[in-house]
Amino acid sequence: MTIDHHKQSFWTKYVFSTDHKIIGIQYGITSLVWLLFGFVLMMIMRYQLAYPESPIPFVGGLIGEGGILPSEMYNSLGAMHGTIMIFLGVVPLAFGAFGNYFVPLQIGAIDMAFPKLNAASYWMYFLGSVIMGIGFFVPGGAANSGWTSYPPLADIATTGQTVWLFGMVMLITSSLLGSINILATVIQLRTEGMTWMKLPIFVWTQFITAFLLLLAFPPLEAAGVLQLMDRLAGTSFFMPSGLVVSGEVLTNAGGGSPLLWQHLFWFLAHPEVYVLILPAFGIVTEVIANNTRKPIQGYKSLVYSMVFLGFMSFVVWAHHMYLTGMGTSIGAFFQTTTMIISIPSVVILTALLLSLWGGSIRFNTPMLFALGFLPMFGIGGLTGLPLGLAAADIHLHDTYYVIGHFHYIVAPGTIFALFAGIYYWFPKMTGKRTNEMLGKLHFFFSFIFMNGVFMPMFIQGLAGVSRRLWDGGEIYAHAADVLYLNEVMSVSAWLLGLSQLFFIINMIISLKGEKTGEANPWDATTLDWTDTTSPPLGHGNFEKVPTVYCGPYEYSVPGSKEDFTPQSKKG
Amino acid sequence: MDIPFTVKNRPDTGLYNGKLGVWLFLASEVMLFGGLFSAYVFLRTGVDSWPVGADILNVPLATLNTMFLITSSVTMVMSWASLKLNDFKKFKLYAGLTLLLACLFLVVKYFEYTAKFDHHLFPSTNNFLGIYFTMTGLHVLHVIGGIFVIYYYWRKFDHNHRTLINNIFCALFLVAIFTNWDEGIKGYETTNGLISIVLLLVALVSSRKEQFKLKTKYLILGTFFVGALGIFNFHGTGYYLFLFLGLLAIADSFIFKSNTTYESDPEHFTNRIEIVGLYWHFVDLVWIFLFPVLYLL
Amino acid sequence: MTPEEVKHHIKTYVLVFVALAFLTVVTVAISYLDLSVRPAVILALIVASIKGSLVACYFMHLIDEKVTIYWTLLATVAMFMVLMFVPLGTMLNHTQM
Amino acid sequence: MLEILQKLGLPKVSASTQGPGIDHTISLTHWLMLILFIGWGIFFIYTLIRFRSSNNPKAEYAGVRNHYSSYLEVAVAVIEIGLLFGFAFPIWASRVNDVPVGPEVVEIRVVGQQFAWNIHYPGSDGVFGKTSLDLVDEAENPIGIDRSDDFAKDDIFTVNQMHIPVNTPINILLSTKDVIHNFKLPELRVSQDAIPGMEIPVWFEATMTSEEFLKTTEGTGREGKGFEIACAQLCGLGHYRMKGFLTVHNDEGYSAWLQKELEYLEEEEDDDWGDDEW
Ligand code: HEA
Ligand code: HEA
Ligand code: CUA
Ligand SMILES: [Cu+2]
Repeated sequence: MTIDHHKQSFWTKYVFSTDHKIIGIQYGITSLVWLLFGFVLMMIMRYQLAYPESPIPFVGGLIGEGGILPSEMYNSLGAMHGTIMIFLGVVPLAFGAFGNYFVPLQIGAIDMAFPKLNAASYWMYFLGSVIMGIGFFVPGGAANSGWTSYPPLADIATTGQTVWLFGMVMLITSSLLGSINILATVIQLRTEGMTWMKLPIFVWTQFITAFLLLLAFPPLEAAGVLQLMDRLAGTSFFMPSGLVVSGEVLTNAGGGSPLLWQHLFWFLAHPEVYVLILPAFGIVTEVIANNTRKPIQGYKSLVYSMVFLGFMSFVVWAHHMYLTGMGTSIGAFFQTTTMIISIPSVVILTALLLSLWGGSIRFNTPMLFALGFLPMFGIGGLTGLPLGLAAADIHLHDTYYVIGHFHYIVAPGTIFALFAGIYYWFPKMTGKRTNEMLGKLHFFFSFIFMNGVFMPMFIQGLAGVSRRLWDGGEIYAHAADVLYLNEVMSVSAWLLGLSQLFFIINMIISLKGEKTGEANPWDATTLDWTDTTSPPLGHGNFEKVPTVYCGPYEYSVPGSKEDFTPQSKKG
Repeated sequence: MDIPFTVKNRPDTGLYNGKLGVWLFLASEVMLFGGLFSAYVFLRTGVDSWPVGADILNVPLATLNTMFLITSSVTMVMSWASLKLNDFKKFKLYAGLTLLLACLFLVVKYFEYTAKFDHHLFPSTNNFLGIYFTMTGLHVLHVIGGIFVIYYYWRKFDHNHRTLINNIFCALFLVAIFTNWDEGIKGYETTNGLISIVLLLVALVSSRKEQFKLKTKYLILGTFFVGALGIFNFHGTGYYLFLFLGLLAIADSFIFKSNTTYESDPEHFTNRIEIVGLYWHFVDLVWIFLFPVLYLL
Repeated sequence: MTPEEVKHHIKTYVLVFVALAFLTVVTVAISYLDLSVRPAVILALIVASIKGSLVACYFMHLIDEKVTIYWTLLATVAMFMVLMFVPLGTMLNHTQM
Repeated sequence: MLEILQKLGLPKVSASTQGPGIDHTISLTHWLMLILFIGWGIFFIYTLIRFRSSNNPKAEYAGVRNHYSSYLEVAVAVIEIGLLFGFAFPIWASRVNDVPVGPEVVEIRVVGQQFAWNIHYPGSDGVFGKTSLDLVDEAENPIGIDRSDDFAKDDIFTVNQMHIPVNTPINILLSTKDVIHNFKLPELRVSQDAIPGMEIPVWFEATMTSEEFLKTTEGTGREGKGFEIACAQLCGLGHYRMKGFLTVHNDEGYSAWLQKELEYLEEEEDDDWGDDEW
């Protein structure tokens, strides 16, 4: 045994650890807490939407006068919900936690390429998230210009926006360190025999995600610095001259352009949405292959599609900006690229669907979440198509249709995939099993209520109801016929919240439970299951670093005794 | 168990981890400065008139600065080559030159900035100056980062040098204090200043003696804090210099532990210098574009 | 790398340094010619690109680097170009005031 | 499909010349989406049932070996190309490029601000008068019309109330005083961001008067409420209440309204004069 056994204090072992597994768990816990927090913000907002201007139960006292949510606070909760869910919740969970924990295990590496950088990345994220949280306590409340922070609104917003910008700069730096680490790890530390085409799809998705983060995030960092300059040093990068805000003529020098921010922001934020979905594809692929007991259909086409998707995601960003007055030729360019990028998604989804054919499908909790992911992502992705056609987007832009579109992808999509991942890898991380009954209840209730929250959004969106409306559209006549849906959605959201209790309770009792001692409870093939114990050993991961002989999804190989052939098995 | 390929190249990629890592980092840096260049182009094409950099900025000084950076780049690569030839003395010489040139760059930049401020030219004056200060400011941060890193590798391992550095710091402290002497002379500030000076002198003397080494660092730290009390008295630029040097002294004494990589693993050390060099050349490269774009066009 | 090779490298470094210094003078000189904006920009960028390539190729040894790094940089350069020029495209195409 | 979408919420009225084209694009796209979803969905459910482990204990290594899925993927691509070239591009080009000019075109300046729509008509001379930042006065003159300018004398200015004639090309010159807003007429399928520092033309032609529209709303939740101007871009704490009203007149109605406004303007001037005298 070559594993380090030297004594470590609690602090170096669990807090300032450089072990990728501990860091992964740190990422996981922090991001789950933020996810829950982001969700709570939204449950508060949904109360105002369902029952405008009535006092909010339970938390009303925190909110202030009469417990009614004021409109500026609605805006700030909305902006923070978006920011928290994306930058503090899903990305750190999907990329920071799962990526950190399982990429080295799946490629047979003993740790990440740069363990210290890894810890730095987590602490940077932690600090950034604390800064984001501080935003709630500054005068004027947290950032309230939407997660998109469009100037000039964001330039003239309250102090919370400055805090938001500092938080973002920290988070971006953290992501950069994390992505460098994942890239270097995958390129340099693959074990013997682990060629590119033998990598599990999960590793591929993390790899491409890391590339997206590496190249797309820095321009937002630049934009963030420019906006900070606008706010703190009085520059006017995003402000033309001659603005009159509440009767006061602004005295800034002018000459800037609000569209510059939008370009730099969406240059990140479109690739970012693929950052949200690619790891989900990866997890779902692992779970589906494992539970159909057969290889994934079209491994190569999956890989190529994902690489292509990653590449294309850099040239579609202006589909968020059709209505900024875009001309025809550049409009045509972005519409075309947007349609092109939908094709690899179709290919990926089709490959996953076809993988089910001929399988021997086990419906356990992770599989249910993975299966739930497919049609939900389907709905979300398909509703992206009308948005991608500028002509249709004229009516749908910035309505609840858009909100419905992306929530179908990120909530019953990505979040389900993340749940699938948590249930699937829980035995790996803890050596214990989760409760199937509670897991299934969690799935079915979440599935129903997710649809209850998001399906009506398409209806409201088609009616032309704008997003980010404090009164849920009550003031507008064109919303009158669909207003009743606000209550439906809100009640679903709260029930969705309650359904999460199954998850939380499940986690608590399972963590308290006995270790099962099984290393490979799902009969899986990848190295994370077959060459390590559960939970994996401390620093070092493997008793003996494995060598890889076959592809990642060799299930039910004809002529072999067992229905799975581990990657490290000769033969 | 050690992580593989931290020193040796992985056979199929031909790279060690650090080198790949730094190139990935530089890729992200390209995009960071890319965002700013993109902003520059976007803003400039969006308006009718745009000042010519040369009318506002000081081209001769910037040319001098360009020369400093280019030279520092070549000394940097020479320092790495010296290590490859196992000539440690030469390494020290070249890396030291690099540091010196980088510091000169900062000094020139400092005068450029203050000259602008004196003429009431601020980032808020117009977008040209805004982008000028943002881009060069970010570049300066990169230079400072580079100085720290190079210094980190340059100063370790040699005890005599270490003491020398401490002495230089002390001397700089004195300069910092004397530049503010006229302001700090009155009332209790004087005591403050005097305590600093006494402490510094002790530090200066003691740092020459090996056995006082440990005490030196506490003394320097103490000086810093006493001096920091004087922040309220010191105004103007000398104060910032003072603060900066104080920070450096702390960093020098505490953060940077004595490192013996070169003795134990010269190859590892050489690799690290290669990585630092790559970063440093990149900083130079950015300047090569910033210079014409901001000053000449 | 053998000592011979390193020595050879050092010669190149010195040459590159001379070229860089020379080109710096050239850029500054060009700027005093008072060309109109377009040729001035093009010339200045050409010179800067040459200088940049010299630094990248020789000081940073890109001239004989490994494929992994070439691929990384290729992707980066592609995205950099997109970032530089596509926003410009949308703006020139925007219905202006 | 259009009917289904209208049942679902899409406003039944599409009261401008571009409206039906946009609706058509939306409904065709939804056909594509529905077919894909149902097709894939049926396959999905069928597979799940047929290949459940209790029914099919031994998985098949080889999986699907035909290429139908590739053909389907190509088909999706082809349909998308069709949507692009057949609908999205031409509609977009017409919206952006075919800005109408000529004497019959009604030009209106719309200036967004937190949280109202300022509407500025050139008046009978058809030329917008000067505006100036110095004259901006939130209560009296939000966009700073310079009444001393000859062209400005007859300019009509309203807040949150827009009047237009039916079946006439309208060209809105859209700008904003402060932050980004979005000028949206949901029933006319018109929507455009107002970007600070830019004046963007938005053109359309209403095909239905407010009166006709009100008839269609009878018996629905919005009975008695006419066309609206919505703000569809977050613009601050009052974003939700930034609402204007649009009245589409027939020709006589429009002229009558114009006439009334001009008279009102003159009266007001008299008033002003009187005030000064007093
Ligand atoms: C993970 C997140 C994610 C993903 C993957 C996508 C994917 C896509 N998005 Fe989305 N999008 C967002 C997140 C995402 N988006 C967000 C957050 C916003 C709003 C931001 C804001 O303004 O705040 C947004 C907004 C947005 C807009 C701007 C709308 C507007 O503001 O007016 C547009 C326009 O083109 C668009 C298009 C698309 C397209 C064409 C895809 C395509 O890639 C989708 C391709 C997928 C498919 C075509 C599905 C294939 C399905 C099948 C084959 C059927 C399967 C069926 C069964 C299994 C039964 N999106
Ligand atoms: C990843 C991104 C993400 C996710 C997952 C979600 C999830 C949800 N979102 Fe959000 N949303 C956004 C990103 C996201 N959202 C963005 C970007 C915006 C736009 C903001 C803007 O306008 O600027 C937005 C806006 C937005 C709006 C529109 C507000 C408006 O325009 O006024 C609404 C309205 O209902 C909404 C609702 C919800 C709901 C009900 C969920 C639910 O699905 C939430 C479900 C959550 C969970 C299921 C989490 C469960 C976690 C746990 C149970 C953890 C347990 C913890 C431990 C064990 C420690 N969201
Ligand atoms: Cu104006 Cu929203
Ligand atoms: Cu997008």
